Amino acid sequence: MPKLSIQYFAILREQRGVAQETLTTAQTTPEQLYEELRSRHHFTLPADRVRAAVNGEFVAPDAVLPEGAEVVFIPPVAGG
Amino acid sequence: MPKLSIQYFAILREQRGVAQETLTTAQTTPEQLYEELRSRHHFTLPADRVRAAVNGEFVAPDAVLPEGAEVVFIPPVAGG
Amino acid sequence: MNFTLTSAPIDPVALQRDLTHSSAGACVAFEGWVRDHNEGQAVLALDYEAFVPLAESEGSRILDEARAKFQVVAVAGVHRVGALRIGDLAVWVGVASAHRGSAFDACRYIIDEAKARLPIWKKEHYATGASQWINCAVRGDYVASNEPEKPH
Amino acid sequence: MNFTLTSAPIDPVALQRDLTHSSAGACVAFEGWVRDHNEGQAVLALDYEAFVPLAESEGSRILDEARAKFQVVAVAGVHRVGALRIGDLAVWVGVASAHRGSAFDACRYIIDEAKARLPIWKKEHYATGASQWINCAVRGDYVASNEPEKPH
Repeated sequence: MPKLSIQYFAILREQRGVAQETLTTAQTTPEQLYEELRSRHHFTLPADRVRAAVNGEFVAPDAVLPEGAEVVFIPPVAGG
Repeated sequence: MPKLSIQYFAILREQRGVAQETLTTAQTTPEQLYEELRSRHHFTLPADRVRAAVNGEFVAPDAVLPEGAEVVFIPPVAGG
Repeated sequence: MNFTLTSAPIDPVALQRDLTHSSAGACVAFEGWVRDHNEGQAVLALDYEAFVPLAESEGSRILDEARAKFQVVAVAGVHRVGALRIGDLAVWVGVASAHRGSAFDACRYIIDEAKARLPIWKKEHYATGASQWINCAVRGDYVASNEPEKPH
Repeated sequence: MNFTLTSAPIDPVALQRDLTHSSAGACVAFEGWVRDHNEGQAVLALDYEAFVPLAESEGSRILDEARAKFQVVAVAGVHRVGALRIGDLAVWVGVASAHRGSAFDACRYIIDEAKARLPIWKKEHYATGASQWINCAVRGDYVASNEPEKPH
């Protein structure tokens, strides 16, 4: 199972209670991983409103997470 | 015949050789007055490319020139 | 030039000076200021938070797009992060070009794309005492948190 | 605020400061700089001449039109006159508004109208030694004066 580093920002950081964590997961895509974390930490944002970045670049929700990936979930941006 | 004050700017000032003059004229509209001055001073700009202002406001070419009017002929502006 | 993020106050005079070029006849600059209201609510202060490396790389990509789409001489952009107060300069975009049409168009393109694409989040603090992350509310938040709901 | 003409250097920082308001979230500023070329010719310097009272009243009328057409908080404009060199700031227009769309639109409206309507004339001095009043050439000028003809 891949070991990943995850950074949280904004509403996700507040709801998770930490800005960063490392974990080992059976999930292989950002979308699956978000659903796992969402149910564990009661994130209010549904998966379809969160984008993912891996190793500093935006990726598709069904991209494969590489070993050691630095994953960031991107809540809706400020816009305006 | 009305006595008028005329101010010249830019290419008209250079072609007239003075920035301001007063004169008495039989012409009753800015357009007629410009034609008189144009033929006297060899202005290159035709009347249809010059607008007129009287007493600080744009006026139509066939407006009546009041006694003592301060007349300014406006060459094409810089635009751009 | 690159798009940068900063926690220090933005200096628009220095930024604009860097756009100057003898072939440039037009410069358009956009400034986003923290204003005292949003959607009918009195706002007291803001926090901006960003995923900095991706915001800077995506912002620089937007500048590259503007250079490709419009005839410009120079482009630049900066977004501030951290705790801001009413009137503070939150984001600055500047474009210099030979003629003004492309300067207006490129400046607007950059700020529109930056607002839509950069991973930057804004938390508003209201006069009511409530606060919220903009665009992150979901149905039911009002009941759950007693914070004002934001329509989408 | 009014549209003004000045023979002294324009101070854009002070002008923009005067636009600030706690309800304004966007500010768009346009600067027109003297550039080193026009229609393929190398330009060394410019003279701007204006019929000042009418330029100021017409400019202020344009600002009033912008206030009526667009949702803005503050607008201002200044045009310089006299002898200018490459890189000098010739004209400045600034708009503050709650949202950026109206700030961009109003700023562009004001500068477009100002360029078309204000009684301000520009004489360009070229690297060739020639000079001409812009937009004032007529058919036959080239032969008559040996100055470059400007197409219309």
